Amino acid sequence: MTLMREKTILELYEAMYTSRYLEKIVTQLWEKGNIYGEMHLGIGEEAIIAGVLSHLIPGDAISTDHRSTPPFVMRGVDIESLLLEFLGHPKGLCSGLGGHMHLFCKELLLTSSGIVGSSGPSAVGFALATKYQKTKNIAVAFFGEGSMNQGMLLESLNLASSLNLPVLFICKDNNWAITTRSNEVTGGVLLDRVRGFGIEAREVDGSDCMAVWQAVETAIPRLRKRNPAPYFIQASCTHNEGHFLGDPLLRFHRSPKKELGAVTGPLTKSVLHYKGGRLDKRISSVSNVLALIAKARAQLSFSNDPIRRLEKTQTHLKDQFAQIKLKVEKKINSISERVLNLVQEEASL
Amino acid sequence: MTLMREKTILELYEAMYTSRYLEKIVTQLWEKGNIYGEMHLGIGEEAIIAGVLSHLIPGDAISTDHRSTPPFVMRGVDIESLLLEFLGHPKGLCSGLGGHMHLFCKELLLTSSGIVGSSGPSAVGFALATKYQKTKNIAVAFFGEGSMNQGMLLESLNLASSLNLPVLFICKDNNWAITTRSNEVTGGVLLDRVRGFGIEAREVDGSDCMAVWQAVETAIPRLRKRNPAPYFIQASCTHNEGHFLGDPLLRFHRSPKKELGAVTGPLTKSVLHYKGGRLDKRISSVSNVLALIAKARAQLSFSNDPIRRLEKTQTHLKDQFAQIKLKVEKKINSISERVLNLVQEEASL
Amino acid sequence: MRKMEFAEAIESALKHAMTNDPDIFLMGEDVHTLRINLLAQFGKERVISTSISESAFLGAGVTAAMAGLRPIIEIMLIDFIGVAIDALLNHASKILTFSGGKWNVPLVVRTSCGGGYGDGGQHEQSLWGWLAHIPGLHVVVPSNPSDAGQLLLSAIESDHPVIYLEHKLLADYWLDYMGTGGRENVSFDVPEKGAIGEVPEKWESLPIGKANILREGDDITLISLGVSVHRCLEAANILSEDEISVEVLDLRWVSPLDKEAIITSVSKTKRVIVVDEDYMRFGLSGEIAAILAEENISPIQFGRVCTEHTIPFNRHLEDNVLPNVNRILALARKFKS
Amino acid sequence: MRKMEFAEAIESALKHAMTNDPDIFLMGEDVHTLRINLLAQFGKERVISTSISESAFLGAGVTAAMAGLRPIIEIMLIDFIGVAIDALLNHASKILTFSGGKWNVPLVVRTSCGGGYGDGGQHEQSLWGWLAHIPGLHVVVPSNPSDAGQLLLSAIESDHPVIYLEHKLLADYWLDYMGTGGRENVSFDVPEKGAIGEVPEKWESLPIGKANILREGDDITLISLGVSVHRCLEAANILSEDEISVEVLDLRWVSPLDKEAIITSVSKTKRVIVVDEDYMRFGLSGEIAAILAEENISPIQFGRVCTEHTIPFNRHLEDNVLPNVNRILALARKFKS
Ligand SMILES: Cc1ncc(C[n+]2csc(CCOP(=O)(O)OP(=O)(O)O)c2C)c(N)n1
Ligand SMILES: Cc1ncc(C[n+]2csc(CCOP(=O)(O)OP(=O)(O)O)c2C)c(N)n1
Ligand SMILES: [Mg+2]
Ligand SMILES: [Mg+2]
Repeated sequence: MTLMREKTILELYEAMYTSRYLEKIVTQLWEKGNIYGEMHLGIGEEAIIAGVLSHLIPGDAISTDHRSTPPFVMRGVDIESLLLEFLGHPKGLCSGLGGHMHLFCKELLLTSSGIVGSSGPSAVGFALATKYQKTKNIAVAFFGEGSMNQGMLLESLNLASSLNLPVLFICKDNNWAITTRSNEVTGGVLLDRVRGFGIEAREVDGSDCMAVWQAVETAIPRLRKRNPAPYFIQASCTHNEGHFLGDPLLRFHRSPKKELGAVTGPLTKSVLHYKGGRLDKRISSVSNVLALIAKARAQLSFSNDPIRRLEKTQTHLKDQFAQIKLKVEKKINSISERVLNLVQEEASL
Repeated sequence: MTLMREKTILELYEAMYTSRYLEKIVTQLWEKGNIYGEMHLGIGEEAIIAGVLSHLIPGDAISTDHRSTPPFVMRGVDIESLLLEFLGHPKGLCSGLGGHMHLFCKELLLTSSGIVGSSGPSAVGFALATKYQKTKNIAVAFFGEGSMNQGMLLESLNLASSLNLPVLFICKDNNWAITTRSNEVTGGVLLDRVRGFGIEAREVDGSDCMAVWQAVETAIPRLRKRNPAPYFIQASCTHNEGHFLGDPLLRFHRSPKKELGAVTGPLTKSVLHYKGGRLDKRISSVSNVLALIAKARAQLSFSNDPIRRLEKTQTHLKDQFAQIKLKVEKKINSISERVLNLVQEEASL
Repeated sequence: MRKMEFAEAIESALKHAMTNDPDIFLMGEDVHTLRINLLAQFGKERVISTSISESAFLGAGVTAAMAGLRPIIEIMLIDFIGVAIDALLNHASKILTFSGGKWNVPLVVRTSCGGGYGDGGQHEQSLWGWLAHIPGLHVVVPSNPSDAGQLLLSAIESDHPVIYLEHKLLADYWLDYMGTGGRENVSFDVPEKGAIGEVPEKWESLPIGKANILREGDDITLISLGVSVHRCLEAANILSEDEISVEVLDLRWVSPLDKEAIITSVSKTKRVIVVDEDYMRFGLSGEIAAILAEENISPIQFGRVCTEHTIPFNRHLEDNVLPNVNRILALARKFKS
Repeated sequence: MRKMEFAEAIESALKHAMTNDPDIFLMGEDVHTLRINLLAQFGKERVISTSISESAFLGAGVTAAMAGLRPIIEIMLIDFIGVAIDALLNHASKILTFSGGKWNVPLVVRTSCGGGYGDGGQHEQSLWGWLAHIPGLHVVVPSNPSDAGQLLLSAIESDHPVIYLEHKLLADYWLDYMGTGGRENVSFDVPEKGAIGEVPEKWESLPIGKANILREGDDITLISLGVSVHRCLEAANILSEDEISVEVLDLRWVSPLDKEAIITSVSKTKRVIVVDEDYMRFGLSGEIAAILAEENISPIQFGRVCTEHTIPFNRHLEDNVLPNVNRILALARKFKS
């Protein structure tokens, strides 16, 4: 096991905190109604992204799923252009045409997609290109455990394995796919499945950025060699905001009274107002759902929040962490102010 | 291990021989130009089909791939209506509209498809219906090993596993997908992959109908119970006729002189006539192909022809086998004569 | 008459159908949440949640239908059909022919469609004309609660595969999920008459392939479906102030298409604008032009207000890429000037 | 000028392109056999055989193109695109827009299409109009050796995703594989001018979106593409004996469609028949009708000879479901009677 340098730990911390703080700003913008549509956050999975990206070099490619903000920020995409994109602004990363689910950055070879499983083929294509061009570059695919039942992702495991491509598959396992517990709809053991495709695979605690970093450190040599092989990491994580901002199950969980009577929240409304059906059955089903919500939409805690966890285990870096926090917040605050001013100015024209 | 009764062995023999003899007639019809399009035979895989179908009861469903003749015949589809269908006749099983790649029989719940991998979802749907209807019926999916890299088939493994459906997946492994050696494009070990989906899986020598029968005998109780589970069998086999009748590689292999100069056989023609490219490279590539053909398109032999193999191991049944042969040949000959007469009569009208 | 919201009407009709026919079941991702009421009433044997495996469970729906059941397979958004369309293209639509007319596939695919809430180009497509290109598929798009309930019954009763598309601006729970997320500071142009309305006391199916004249007029026919019919009605109101009399035809069914209704209306008005949220080229709007041309009905003017490009994320651009009232007005006025 | 067969011309042009541009590579099932000459010349780094995993390798082609390469992804038959079309529908066609116009996808999908040799409904589709419905995709269908080579170069040079469809009746190796299988006692209606013909001494690309007038005439325009243009030419010959003067337009490109050529020709002849092997409804033939109607060109007569149903196996029925000379003649004569 390689010993991690302090510098690396601080870099991981900064990367995670930058993403976290930016997504908090994004949450505010979304809550204020400045961002439209679905907004899927990566809060809770920062350790995975940081731990992986820390090993990347220029020319490596990343294919993400619908939780694209953390990888884009950590890979160095200009934060202002990202925020502007979320607001649909012509000066945004994608001229406001892509939005948060369809972020693309050609210079840094970053893609995202709202189609579950598509980061698999996407990373395979990038890896094929690096092998074709005889570089030492690799491609990373980020996806959730729910995507592991999507055909194109399974196919891409075989393609990467049989063509010996340098794809690093990163499965971010929060055991949820929208409102479905993935283990209830998934047969067998994911790692076995992956090994059945001839791909080396391991598990890691995805809330521990140092553990992720170490796991990727082991994987990298297999990827960056003349005859590369793909590698698969299953990293556990917890999402704080349900599936996306405004997740109805979470809303109901957080303020049942408000949502109960509200015109919004048709899901909970219909559960409670629906006429017909045996009442006992109905009630038991509703309370099942509530139980599910309560158990499921767990909050980030000291043990599963990657940032607080690093703070807790690396107490000797306390002061540096605090400095980083200040620096990051200052930077992002000023960017977000600038962005909001710009948008307001334009709106008043 | 259940001991097989003599009666069962004779039934397996009759089923296999019926299919074999019918496909020989089909070959003649195809060679005479009476059958259009691609014609994929199941010659060489009869032991697998017979061994599986021997365990089926009324109401069980079968989803096949492009090699649908053996399962359809052995399941009891009227041979005359099958032959008429191959000829595109209005009185055929599917009124001449389906043809050999799109055979359907509603009464017996038999489907086929020319789309690789689609027998997976197809069998899952049938199994879902039997579970829904609370019968003890099961559904069988037949497919080749090449199909194991097709997303929808992989997805259907998960669906059958996670929904606990009585699907018997039968992978007929001849290690070829048209002109591709499947092991060169398949990562890992198929059985491991399948087990990674939480499905019990085993291998069997698919040229030994008794071994197949035994394997299915073990699987059946897991399938036909209140809370069923899917089961997967990988059965080896050898095809005699390449991918389909008229397989160009095989044609070249069998009569290189004829095919070399012929206007037909553009593949081999272009290999040899192509101008440009370094000659040595070209020649080495061509001879690679030839080697590939020679090795690959193996003939059925005593050891891998399921029918000859059964004859060899069960010498005490020699006389009964001979009687069966006579009976089958007589029956099919008379049907095929009737069919040909009908077709000729109609043509002369 | 009772009043219902769009999604409520669908659920009410579906409940009615499921009560009467034990062969109907639902299958798809997250249906334990999306159809929680039906789950509560009918149990998980009939409301089956799946993994994210569209090609497998849609393919399974095809044979479940062939085995005698009446499956309703949910594809969350029609955009996602890309991973599973083989089941429709090469199986559901063709098996009746392949079997020599002997084996039907009474499958319903229920799916949400449409844009106007800022979700971008992979989540807001309509694709009904694309689906209808495949011979053997029926495609239906309700525009109001009453039709939504009744047409769902038509789809279920049909012995053919039917794609039933539910527009996200009309179905409150979809809009809440994907658009508002419980916020009170965002709003979308939800057509009221589409989102809520009277429904029959007792659910019954509507005839397959029958369009509906929503407004009669003499000068221009607007042919449309789904949310866009409400844009048409709004435009018609405005145009009536300019003394332009507009007829609005709600197709309801993309396939089978109500040729007769189209021909009758355009023969009268001689001017036609197809307002179609699906992509413009090689789709529904062209098919309508072809039907008219084949029948030798040459409208004095023919125009299209459709989605011409990939739907952009920016809300303003999005609203202009999708058919809107202003685009209809502009074209209609040009026609009558 | 040199003479070549259709498939030979494609291979010759491809060899030319691959020699000049090291970024071009091929990937697909069985390409080590199908493209054995190119494999011999360029090695297996550039001719990559895959497992039967269309959605993965087509999706991979999209990003390989984005990484700066010029992938040619082979989908054996266009019918099989059903399992992989997400890569085209939601990715290849949309990424240029999503990226704000900053990231191109110079992907070529090479695939075979078309019927007329008895392979049935899952193997003989054309689907070009279906593909062209998706904004952002280009679709090209050559009808003879010279076009086949040149248009392949156009597809490769394009910075946009292009689907290149090669008709199985024209490409001898496909017909041998799927139809004749080396038999001398079966034959198909292979149009000679499509299967073999003169090609330029030096391969050069043709302009994108330009149609080609194959025959000039005054009374009726036949708009077509692929194998069907040869049916049109044959019909035109026969009709000339009846003193009906027929113009034949080979579209070459379904998308972008050559509006100008269509308009010019129909403005002259005033009668038009679209002869399209793809499905009739909601496709190319309708789009042509819409273009004419939008431009206020009202042909005296408009007709369609297309594939209306699932293609049946029976050869006789198949020949009548696909566009054929008799169907064209019947409609043309009706038009001029
Ligand atoms: C092909 C497809 N099917 C369904 C969806 C709807 N969908 C969006 S995210 C999601 C769940 C994904 O779960 P997972 O991969 O575990 O990621 P997570 O959201 O948990 O991070 C689903 C079903 C989709 N976008 N694409
Ligand atoms: C989706 C799809 N891709 C490709 C093909 C072309 N194809 C037909 S059979 C075949 C090989 C199948 O191999 P396998 O499953 O091993 O069956 P075998 O022919 O060896 O019995 C291929 C690639 C197809 N029919 N469908
Ligand atoms: Mg998840
Ligand atoms: Mg095989």
